[in-house]
Amino acid sequence: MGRFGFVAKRLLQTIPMLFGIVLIVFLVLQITPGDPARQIVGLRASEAELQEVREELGLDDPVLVQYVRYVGNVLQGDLGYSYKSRKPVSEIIGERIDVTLWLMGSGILLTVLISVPLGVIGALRKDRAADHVIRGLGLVGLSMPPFWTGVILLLLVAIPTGWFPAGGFGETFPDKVRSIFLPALTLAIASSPFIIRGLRASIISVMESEYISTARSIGVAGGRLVRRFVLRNSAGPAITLLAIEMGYLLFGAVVIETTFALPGLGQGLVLAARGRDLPSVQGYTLLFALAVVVVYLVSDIVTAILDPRVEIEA
Amino acid sequence: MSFLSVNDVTVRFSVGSKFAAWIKREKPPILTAVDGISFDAERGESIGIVGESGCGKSTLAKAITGLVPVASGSISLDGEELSGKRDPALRRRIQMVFQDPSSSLNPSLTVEQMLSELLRVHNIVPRDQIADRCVELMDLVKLRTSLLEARPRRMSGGQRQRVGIARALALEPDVLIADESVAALDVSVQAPILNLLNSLREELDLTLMFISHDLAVVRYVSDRVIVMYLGRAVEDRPTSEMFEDPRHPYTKALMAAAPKFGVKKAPGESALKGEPPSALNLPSGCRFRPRCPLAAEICEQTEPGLTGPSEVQRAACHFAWEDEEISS
Amino acid sequence: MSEHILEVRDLEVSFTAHGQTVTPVDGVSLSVTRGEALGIAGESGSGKSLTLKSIIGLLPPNATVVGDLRYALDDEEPIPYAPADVHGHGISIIFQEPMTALNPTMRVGDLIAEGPRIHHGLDKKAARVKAVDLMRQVGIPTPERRARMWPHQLSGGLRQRVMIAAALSTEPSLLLCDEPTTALDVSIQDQILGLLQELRGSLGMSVVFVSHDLAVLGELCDRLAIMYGGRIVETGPVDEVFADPQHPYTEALMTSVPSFDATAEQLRGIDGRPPDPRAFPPGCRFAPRCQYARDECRSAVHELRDVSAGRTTACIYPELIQGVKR
Amino acid sequence: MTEPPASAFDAVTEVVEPLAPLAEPGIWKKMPKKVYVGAAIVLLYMLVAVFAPALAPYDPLEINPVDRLASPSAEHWLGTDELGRDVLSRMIYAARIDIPIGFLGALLPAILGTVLGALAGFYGKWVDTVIMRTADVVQAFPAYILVIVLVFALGQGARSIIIAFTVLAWVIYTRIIRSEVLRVKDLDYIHAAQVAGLPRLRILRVHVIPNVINQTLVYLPNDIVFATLGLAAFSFLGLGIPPPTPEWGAMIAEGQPFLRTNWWLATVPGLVIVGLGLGLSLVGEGLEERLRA
Repeated sequence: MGRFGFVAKRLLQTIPMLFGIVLIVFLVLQITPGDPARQIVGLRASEAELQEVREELGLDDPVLVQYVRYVGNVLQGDLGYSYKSRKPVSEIIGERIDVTLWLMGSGILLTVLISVPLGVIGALRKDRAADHVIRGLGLVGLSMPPFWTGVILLLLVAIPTGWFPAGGFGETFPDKVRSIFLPALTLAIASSPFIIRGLRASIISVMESEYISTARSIGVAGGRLVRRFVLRNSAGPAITLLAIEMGYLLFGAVVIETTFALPGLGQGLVLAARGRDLPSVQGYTLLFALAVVVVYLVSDIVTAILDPRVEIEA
Repeated sequence: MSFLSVNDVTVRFSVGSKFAAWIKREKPPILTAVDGISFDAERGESIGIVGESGCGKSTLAKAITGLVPVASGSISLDGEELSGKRDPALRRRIQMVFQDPSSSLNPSLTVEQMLSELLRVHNIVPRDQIADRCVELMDLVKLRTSLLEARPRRMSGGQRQRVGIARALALEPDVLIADESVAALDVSVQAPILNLLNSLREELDLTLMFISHDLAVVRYVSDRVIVMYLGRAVEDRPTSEMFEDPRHPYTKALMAAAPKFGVKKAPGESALKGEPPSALNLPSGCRFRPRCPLAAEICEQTEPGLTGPSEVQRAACHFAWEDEEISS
Repeated sequence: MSEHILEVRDLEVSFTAHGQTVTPVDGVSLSVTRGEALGIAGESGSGKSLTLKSIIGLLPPNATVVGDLRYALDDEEPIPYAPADVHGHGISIIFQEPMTALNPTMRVGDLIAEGPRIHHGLDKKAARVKAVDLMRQVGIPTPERRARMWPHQLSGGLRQRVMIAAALSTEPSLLLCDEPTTALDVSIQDQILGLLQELRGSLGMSVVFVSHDLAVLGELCDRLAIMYGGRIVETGPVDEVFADPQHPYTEALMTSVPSFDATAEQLRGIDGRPPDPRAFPPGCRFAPRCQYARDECRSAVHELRDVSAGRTTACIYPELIQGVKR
Repeated sequence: MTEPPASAFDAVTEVVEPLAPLAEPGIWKKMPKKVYVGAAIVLLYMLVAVFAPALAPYDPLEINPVDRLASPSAEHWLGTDELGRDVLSRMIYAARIDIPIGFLGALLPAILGTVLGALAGFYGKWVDTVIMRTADVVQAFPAYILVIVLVFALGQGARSIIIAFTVLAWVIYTRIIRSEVLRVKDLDYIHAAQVAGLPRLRILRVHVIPNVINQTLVYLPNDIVFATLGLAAFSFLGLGIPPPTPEWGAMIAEGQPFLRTNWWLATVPGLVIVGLGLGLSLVGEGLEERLRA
């Protein structure tokens, strides 16, 4: 049984959650004021045209029927058509996902590059000067709105040096790297304080445990101590932390894409929300929620593999 | 009819994951923590219950106080049946003193708030006498009255344990259950608490159930001792008799294993080999058989009953009373 | 060749927090001869465990240790050492709670193999064989199978045996024991004590055993040191200390636990509580709880004086002690 | 790490440490210095919000086409914006938007989440299942995405934002309080109360809640920071407080196009947010330090 059981249980738990997510996204439609049909056909359309669209979309059916249809469509990958561009939402997402993946990927990379060394230094130099500096910076970092950090980076780095574009996403690979660097750095600055804080606490608690004393007493020291006794025990919490951070990173991406005018999913969501384009808003939201569920799932499975104590009861 | 009567009480817990069992198409494993315990106690009697971790002694205590439900069997006090959902007036009559003084008192409340809450909710004394009664309770457990204003954090382990006793006595119980009540205390402060329990029992004519892993401690406070092993009582005898002449091999082993002053440990020797089997996977016949020096064929086939020359002289071993006539 | 394998002189352990310094170990001196088992008895806050941990340098980083610690390698005279020198070379330690003392994410066989791999340069395979041998030596049944298990899959008694095997893997000549049987059931404690007694004999190890339980110490140890309030208050051979305690605290400790073989007489116990290291009383630290205390005790300077051969006490009026009736 | 890790959904409870009870004598005196420093900063912001009309030199909404994008001067300490409005006055008045919404947006979920967490932990069974599965679903939406969706559905404005924050942020309080209630519920003083036959609601009210409620208090300042940052972010995105009402996030957005010439327009409001956030974080961190049992 053991860990296979844990994975199976975790997968099964995800299913009702997915229905809950789709339900919430669907309910947004129900509580949103205004007539979707009217939005599609425009103000000047006749009552007949309006009725035609209503029937086409099934807006007169009972709510439950609409929900079942919505779930069915989602399961087939059909997220509806944008009110604005009349294109399938899934197609719009396909066009924008590239940028967001770039941003998230490089953002996570920079986050790890910044927070792992600082977290480790903070833990090993606990309550010394370096630790105080890192914690102080973390406190400031937590209070900085990410979009403002972006603005500051534009002001202090992009404008004086001219190395990085103030906005937009490049076509060629070097251009892409140049245009994603500052947004990714912004993302990393916003998310690192959490990771640093969590990693520091996790390493400290491992270093203070008695099994580290045991290891040292039998002469395990230095790199061997870290490799064989510290790392695996603090990796689990660190991975979990990174997974949780993904939720914030996704929101950070929304804000930062807007700051840097990056044509990604986040910007798409903001534009759709401003333009009251309901199917697009639903599509983006659903996708973001799915991403979180998958990331949490993967994180839970990885920590389960790392920790022999995770049996099925966990 | 005895004052406190515990009749064939069994307590079960389902353990492990229901999901795992579901996948394997099995029923979730059931752990029988207390397996058919019976004994009677008279008013003012002091019974010691002794055994190692996992023997079910604490679960038995919780079943008697109503903290865990009883799967089968019955408990009655003074002729009244005690079910799991007993009403407060009945619940009041059996009180408990807990093990860990650091977690057995609500850290938010002063001693006076703690005691007066109970006095008020149960209408033990008229409202205007609550303060006086609190002072009396403090005198009873030999604590300074000034500690009424204190919260647990400011008190020592011994003081907290006395407050725990006062809290139990506030409800004027007939039965007091002390569950490992000195185990977490420093050696030098254990004795006064034991002495206090002894004198309170006499003064208030309490029926005392003292639960401990420590035979010597049990001996000091009990008239009669029940030894438990894996959910069963294996021996139930008057204290002095049992300590002079233990009849069950487990009792003998426990007594031999306890460290004694001036006795050197022989290299590699131990009174009891191996470890207890899992309660989920008991051996056939006598459950002590795999570790028992006397184990014979009959022990594999039949589980010995708790029998003996009298109701309070019982042992669950086929060979316990070989040299005596069993009057049944 | 020196008799002593370990010498501790004027050991002080202190912690400073919020501008206040507390000294829970305050001038402890002790020595251990080859093959000897020394028992250190004391209650919570007596400093016994800190004393033990400072011998092997496993105190938390905010602790300040002052004092002269000497350890004798092979047949040499004891020489000063840094704690890292004895890690894996001569001194090992086992702890009270074997669950927290074992790495939860390391198979127990791998943990025991660490010592041989580091210090004897064994390869993975040879070290594993050695680990299984050690597990067999400490009485773990089916050691091949158990070597591949995780700590959480073992019972408390087996975990403590694993801990002992890991401690023995570096072939120590001094084994420190920090209440290793306190968390165990009586019958398992009995087994572990028997095992330690056996290993002492077969390996010729010296042992320092810390416990709150005098009877446990009596089963294993040759000599006793009684600690109270961060100081040693009495030392002597076990039997002599039990028969004729020379410090009122020792006597009180013995009379406050119910005994097994004597008929029930009223236990005496000790009034008050063990002192708080943040506010030790002046003079003899036991004086406020001592039934024999006189005015001079409250200003007495702490000093261990010889009573007879091999026996010392810090009490200035040992002749007042009535003795233990046992 | 002595226990196996919880699922990422429940990971917040791993860092929850027991705190001193609410009624611990003297605990509210002698706070660490950072609490006083932080509280002073927060108080200053509150005073500015309360006395905004007296402090602001101009009407924050008054448009002055002649004096657009003026640099800082004796008349306009922080210059004027695109529409010639006095930036200092707008910053001062923005405190009347950001501070109440930030506080309410954290306080309401704190109350809701604490109650739900206490119920879930104390009563268990189906109550726990319903509350915690709902929490899982809410948590599956990345941070403030759900807020965007709710504001989309409910319409822009302060009311929608506060409702949206409440719908979103109760989860974390519920998880923290539930895990603490579960811990406390298994302590002997609760068993003692049960053995004494005290009514269940009384046990919850007198013996459980006062010993766990400080968790909410310690987390609250951090959550106010999140709520304030969130509000600023939505306004920055044009989904929060609609113009022309002055709001710090919106002011950053309005100033961004003029970064090359009037850099202070976009940077100074951010500094103001950082200042408030720092003050609150100091209070939170200091409180936790003091209360950690």
